Amino acid sequence: MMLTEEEISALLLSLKVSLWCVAVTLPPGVLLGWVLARFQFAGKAVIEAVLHMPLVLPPVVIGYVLLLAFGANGWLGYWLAELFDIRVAFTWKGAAIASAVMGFPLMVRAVRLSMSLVDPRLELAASTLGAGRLRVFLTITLPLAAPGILTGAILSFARSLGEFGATITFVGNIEGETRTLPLALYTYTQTPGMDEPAVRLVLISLAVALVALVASEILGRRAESRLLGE
Amino acid sequence: MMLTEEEISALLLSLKVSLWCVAVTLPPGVLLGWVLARFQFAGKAVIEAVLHMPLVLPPVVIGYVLLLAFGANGWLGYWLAELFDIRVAFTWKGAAIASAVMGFPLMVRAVRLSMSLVDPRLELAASTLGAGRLRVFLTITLPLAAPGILTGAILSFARSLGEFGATITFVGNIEGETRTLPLALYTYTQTPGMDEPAVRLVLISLAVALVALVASEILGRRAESRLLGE
Amino acid sequence: TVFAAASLTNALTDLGKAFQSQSGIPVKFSFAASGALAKQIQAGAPADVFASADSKWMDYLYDKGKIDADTRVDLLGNTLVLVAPQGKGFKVHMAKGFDFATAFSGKLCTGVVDSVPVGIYAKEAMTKLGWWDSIRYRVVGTEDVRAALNLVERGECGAGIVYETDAKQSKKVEVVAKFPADTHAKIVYPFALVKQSGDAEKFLDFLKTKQASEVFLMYGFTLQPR
Amino acid sequence: MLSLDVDINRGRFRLEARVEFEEGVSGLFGRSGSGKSTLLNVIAGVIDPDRGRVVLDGETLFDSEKGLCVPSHRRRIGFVFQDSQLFPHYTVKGNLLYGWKQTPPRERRFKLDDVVDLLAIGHLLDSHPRRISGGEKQRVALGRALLASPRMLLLDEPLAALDQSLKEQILPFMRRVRDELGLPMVYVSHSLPEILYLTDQLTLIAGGRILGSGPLHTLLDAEQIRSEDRLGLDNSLAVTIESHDAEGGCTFGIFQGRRLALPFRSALMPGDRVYVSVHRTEVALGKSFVEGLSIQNQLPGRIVSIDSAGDSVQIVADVGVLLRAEITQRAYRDMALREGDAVNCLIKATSFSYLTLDEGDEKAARSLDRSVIEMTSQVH
Amino acid sequence: MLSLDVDINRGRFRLEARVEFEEGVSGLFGRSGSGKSTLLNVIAGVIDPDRGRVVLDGETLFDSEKGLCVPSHRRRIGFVFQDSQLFPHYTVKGNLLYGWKQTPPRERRFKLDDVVDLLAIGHLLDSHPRRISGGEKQRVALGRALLASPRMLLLDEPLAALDQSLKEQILPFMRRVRDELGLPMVYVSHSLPEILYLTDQLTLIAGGRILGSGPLHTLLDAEQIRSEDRLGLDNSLAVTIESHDAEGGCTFGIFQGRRLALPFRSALMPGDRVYVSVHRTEVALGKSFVEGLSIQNQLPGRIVSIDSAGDSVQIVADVGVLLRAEITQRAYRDMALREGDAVNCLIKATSFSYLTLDEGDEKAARSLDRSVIEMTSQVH
Ligand SMILES: Nc1ncnc2c1ncn2[C@@H]1O[C@H](COP(=O)(O)OP(=O)(O)OP(=O)(O)O)[C@@H](O)[C@H]1O
Ligand SMILES: Nc1ncnc2c1ncn2[C@@H]1O[C@H](COP(=O)(O)OP(=O)(O)OP(=O)(O)O)[C@@H](O)[C@H]1O
Ligand SMILES: [Mg+2]
Ligand SMILES: [Mg+2]
Repeated sequence: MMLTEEEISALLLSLKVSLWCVAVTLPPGVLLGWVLARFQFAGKAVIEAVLHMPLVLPPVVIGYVLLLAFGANGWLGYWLAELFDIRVAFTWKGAAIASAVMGFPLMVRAVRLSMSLVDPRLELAASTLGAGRLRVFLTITLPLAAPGILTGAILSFARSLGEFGATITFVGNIEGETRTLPLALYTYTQTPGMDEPAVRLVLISLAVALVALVASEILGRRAESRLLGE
Repeated sequence: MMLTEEEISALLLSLKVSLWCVAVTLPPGVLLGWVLARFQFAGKAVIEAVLHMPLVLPPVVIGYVLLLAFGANGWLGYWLAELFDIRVAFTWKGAAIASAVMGFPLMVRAVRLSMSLVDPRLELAASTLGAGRLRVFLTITLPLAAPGILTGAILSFARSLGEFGATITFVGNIEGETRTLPLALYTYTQTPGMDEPAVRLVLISLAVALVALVASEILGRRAESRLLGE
Repeated sequence: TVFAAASLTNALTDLGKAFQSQSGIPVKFSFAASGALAKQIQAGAPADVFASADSKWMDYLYDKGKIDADTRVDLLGNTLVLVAPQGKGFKVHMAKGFDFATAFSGKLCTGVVDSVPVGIYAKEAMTKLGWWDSIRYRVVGTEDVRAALNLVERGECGAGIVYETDAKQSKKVEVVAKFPADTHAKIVYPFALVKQSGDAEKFLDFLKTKQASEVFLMYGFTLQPR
Repeated sequence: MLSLDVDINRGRFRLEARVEFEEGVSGLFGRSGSGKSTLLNVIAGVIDPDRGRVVLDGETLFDSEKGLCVPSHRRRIGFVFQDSQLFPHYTVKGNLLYGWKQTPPRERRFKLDDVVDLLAIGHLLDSHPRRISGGEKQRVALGRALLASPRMLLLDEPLAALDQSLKEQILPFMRRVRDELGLPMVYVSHSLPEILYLTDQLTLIAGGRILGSGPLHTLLDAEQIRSEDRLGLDNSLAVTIESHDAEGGCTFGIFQGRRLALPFRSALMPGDRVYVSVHRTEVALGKSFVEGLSIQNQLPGRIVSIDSAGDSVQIVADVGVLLRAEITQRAYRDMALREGDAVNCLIKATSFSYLTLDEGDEKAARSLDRSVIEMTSQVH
Repeated sequence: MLSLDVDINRGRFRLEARVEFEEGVSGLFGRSGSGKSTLLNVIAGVIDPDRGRVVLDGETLFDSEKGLCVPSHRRRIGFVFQDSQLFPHYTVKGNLLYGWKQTPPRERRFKLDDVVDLLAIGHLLDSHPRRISGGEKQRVALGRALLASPRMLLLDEPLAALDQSLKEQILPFMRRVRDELGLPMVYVSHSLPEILYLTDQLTLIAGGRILGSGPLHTLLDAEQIRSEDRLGLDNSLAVTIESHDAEGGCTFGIFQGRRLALPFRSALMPGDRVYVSVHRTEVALGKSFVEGLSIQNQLPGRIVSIDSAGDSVQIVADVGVLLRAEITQRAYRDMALREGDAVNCLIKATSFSYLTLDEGDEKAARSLDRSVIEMTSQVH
């Protein structure tokens, strides 16, 4: 199956966006997952609610909210543009942000789940061996939560591959810039008789997902075997 | 804040759909999560890929696929209608199916994650006490994976609350039948000057999510405290 | 059940209520993108009336034999306009050779130019006017007209191409110019019965009444001469 | 009763076990890492061997050739894991009752209350397994296995984390279980006295191989067992019970035609053959028979070897068997002992420990326990 | 050195501990569930008490009034957990080196190779902690704590899962650590001999309260300690070392003006005051002084009480202190002993165990170990 130029461009863009999305959400996702797993504090419910917003609200609404925040007139957008000269609206960066926001709750929940299952006594054991908080986190908590982090990453990656609503609302469908696989796919589905190229795009998406899944499976089995021995 | 009749209808519908969605996906989700966590077999990657399809492909595509399968001419739809006289297309049942499909990968991954972290030695211990496979699963594996099942349920619930693309494509946007909160929200956004009711719907969604999250948090803390002791 | 393009939401909702109170026949609507609706009908949806935002999806169903061709009627029309954020209007000359690309700064918002009707019309018009190549990579495709309009309202885009109906409803945009009718295919909203049913036919007839026309006009649609 | 012939590879470690466990209690004894837990795991069906057969009471539980493997839950073999493996989502009571609930009522052989009392865990019933002490965990694990009323019990160092008085409470109970229910057990412990309290049937394991199996004395006599793998027991005598002197607190036995005063054990019947052992430091030497001593046994013999290494002198005297005595250099010098000299070996009746233990009344069991615990001295 | 005054509530259980641990090794002894592990947790900073103070070497580690709490990683207190708590995602080697890597090189006091050799875990270095045996885990946990070069070591039943020969290998090493590095330790064990091998400073705990603390003999004399909470030790004598008889394998001590032959211990200096104990079953009685025996010590005294309960007779003789002897009913009858009678208490030199142990050479330590292990018999 030869890919057309358009398909290649959408594929590459999707990959770029998805990988960035995972890369960008990983650190804060892990941190927040840890905080939510380990601490009880006032206002936790509010954080939770905000965190789950991208799931609970339709993607278009999230895209709109992003637009309000990151648009040229949005305070975050203004601030980014002023300070770093980064423009996210209508660029692939914006698409990455949209994906990141949509995938974030998945990432956090997965991380949180596995962090909450890490035995705190192992962390205490590490601290009696002289490891400070950060070191305990990096050498004990994090590796023990690896399966969850991996799950979070793959969920966020997959979600990002399929992200449509927030992306199109936030950054639109600009050829070569923000037309990711789902956006390209959308175009086809909205045109009568374009079923064949649509199916091709579906297959491409699935192929990407398959590769990612197999990779994560291998990593995951390695992580698990580290935990359980061989 | 008084709710209008329309809002109440959308809210109730959304709740019905979401709760059904969780109820329907829970058993197969738990089962599949367990299978994926515990067994290695040929074709696992294929199952994984299919499982993640709803994440990887844009919701509209999934909705379309569902339409093809469950529509009056679809084989599944035909079969359901013939055998059980159940019609899902363009009914709230269809909306529940759409949500269920979209939330399924989240459910399965969460369950799988926590199942893979259940210590198999405890299962073995149970079996030396005379518990058969099923009993071990029900009394050991399942309760120990409770945090993951809960996470899966809440993710699937939240995803269902926000499901838009697959639903509108599969079952349309029919007031009182399939117009869930996100679809009602969409309807408003299609109407100029309806920002205020749209915001009200957003708030309603968030309120529902908050209640669900707080409930899950309480359940989750109880589950965790059962595992870790108080 | 009436399957109607999302852009008809408010007009049809009002008319549905009016019809229901007059005839006592309940009307249900399903508003979504025309394409989605067409595919649903194709898949056997329980639709009685289909109101599409363009001819293409009506043709699609016609080809598949899913509509009652005799009842098809282009009930409404619309006009394509160029808008800009309120107070950010610019001069434009609707003619070949006009350097459209430098006339405004920022992006141009419209529906996705390959699929969303408004985008298709916009692309056609700009191509006719010879503007397309220079503007192509500044075009932001949106899911529907409302999203495009919204972007212009918020000043994210320097300009937008939308329907007049929508532009009229917004106080935050100003219409810079109307595209001449000859720059693009006629913008029509074809209606048709999906299957024969007395009640549906009555509703379709009701939409053709003067009372209905007034409502359509109020929401900014133009009436297609019949 | 239970016969094993299994091979299993676990990474570096290879278990090749061919052994028969007889009815009753079998002790499994070996160094750390020798494969004791692995062997129990195989018996319980928790891990499957790579090759071989496991047959319990004529029922084949595992047979690699026939591709047969009875799953562990149908083996009804109770297992007290070394690391207790309590279920964290049940309370202590829930753990105790886990197997109990799955046992048909008529097959239940223990009552919750009894087991709880015995193990002194009544105050813990509602506690969470993560919130109890190490020794408490071990007790709950033992109770849980018992309450499942298994047809066989595998005990992997079940009392290692317990204090002496708890051991003294639980061991006699285990003996009652052995006798009254006839429950076969395989008992792993690093404490030989603990094992010997329950049985003299021992299996020695080292490096994944069975060195020997059988009554203690056959192991002691077995030549192929290297001394480092020996139990460190010396001076064990085969004695035939002659009579009792209940008031005198003595049981008399005949050893090589000579009468020995032994600790009183009413359960022994005249004619019974038992093994008694005495530690070498508790053997004193006299030049000739001495009157007016509380020491009841004076065994005449002849010195066969003298090894004066270090502070103490190891003297082996032939009194029918070879008896080892350890005395100080000074005593050795004072007495001017020489190989071939005639000596009297002085042994207090209470210095003897029975290796073959039989049921006695509670009181006897207690004091027996004492004598068993004394035997620690002979293990090293 | 380490002073604690803490209260902590853990559900049903309440620990109220006020205790000072002196320099060197302190033994912590108490029944299962008495609060030993909890106390160690408080010292290590793994759990915080509800109230109180913990002061180590003048440094306040915890003070509820001042709101002060030094986090555990800055206390540098090594902790060998009862359930080892190995990191499952590191190999054995990774576990061993975890603390080591975080120790500045100049502060490191152990070498990996040495510790690995000592603990005989060389073949396990690349193994996964879940795939090693129970005793192997315990050894790795001990090694890990040592390699972190702590300034104090808390040991929670560190040798419970080990066989005798490993104990005999590790205990002398722990003693070297104590002496050469002067590393203070709190040592929990249910085996008193194990503790006494390292120290005679004991702390008794029961039901979350400290019953007493100090050298063993002060605990033995303390009247407020109920007998069930006593260590079960009897017959301990305070002896002043007089001289050595190296060839004779004896050390002589003066007890109440009388010369006693004791096991040889070269490290003891004339003038040292030590405690020796002898188990009551190893005390024989004679009517008068007997010649020609390998038994070196004959202490004349007078019978103060006779208790003939069961098979054996407990006789207490006053030889300066009260000495308990256990003899059979028969011996008792034969000798016709009566309260007030004069008796000679016969005790082999090798029957004495030192309660206060000092460093000796490796060999001595070994044999000491033996004598220490013998003491198990005195604990119950
Ligand atoms: N799950 C496992 N996988 C691979 N090797 C293992 C596993 N468990 C234990 N071993 C190795 O097998 C050998 C025997 O282990 P086993 O647990 O049977 O010893 P053990 O006799 O019970 O020792 P201990 O007295 O210390 O408990 C050890 O060398 C150990 O390292
Ligand atoms: N995490 C905990 N939360 C609440 N109570 C606990 C916890 N851990 C232990 N306990 C209880 O506190 C008491 C003391 O426990 P601790 O572990 O200190 O005993 P221990 O002296 O170490 O006993 P062992 O010799 O059995 O290890 C026990 O009754 C136990 O049930
Ligand atoms: Mg073991
Ligand atoms: Mg403890």
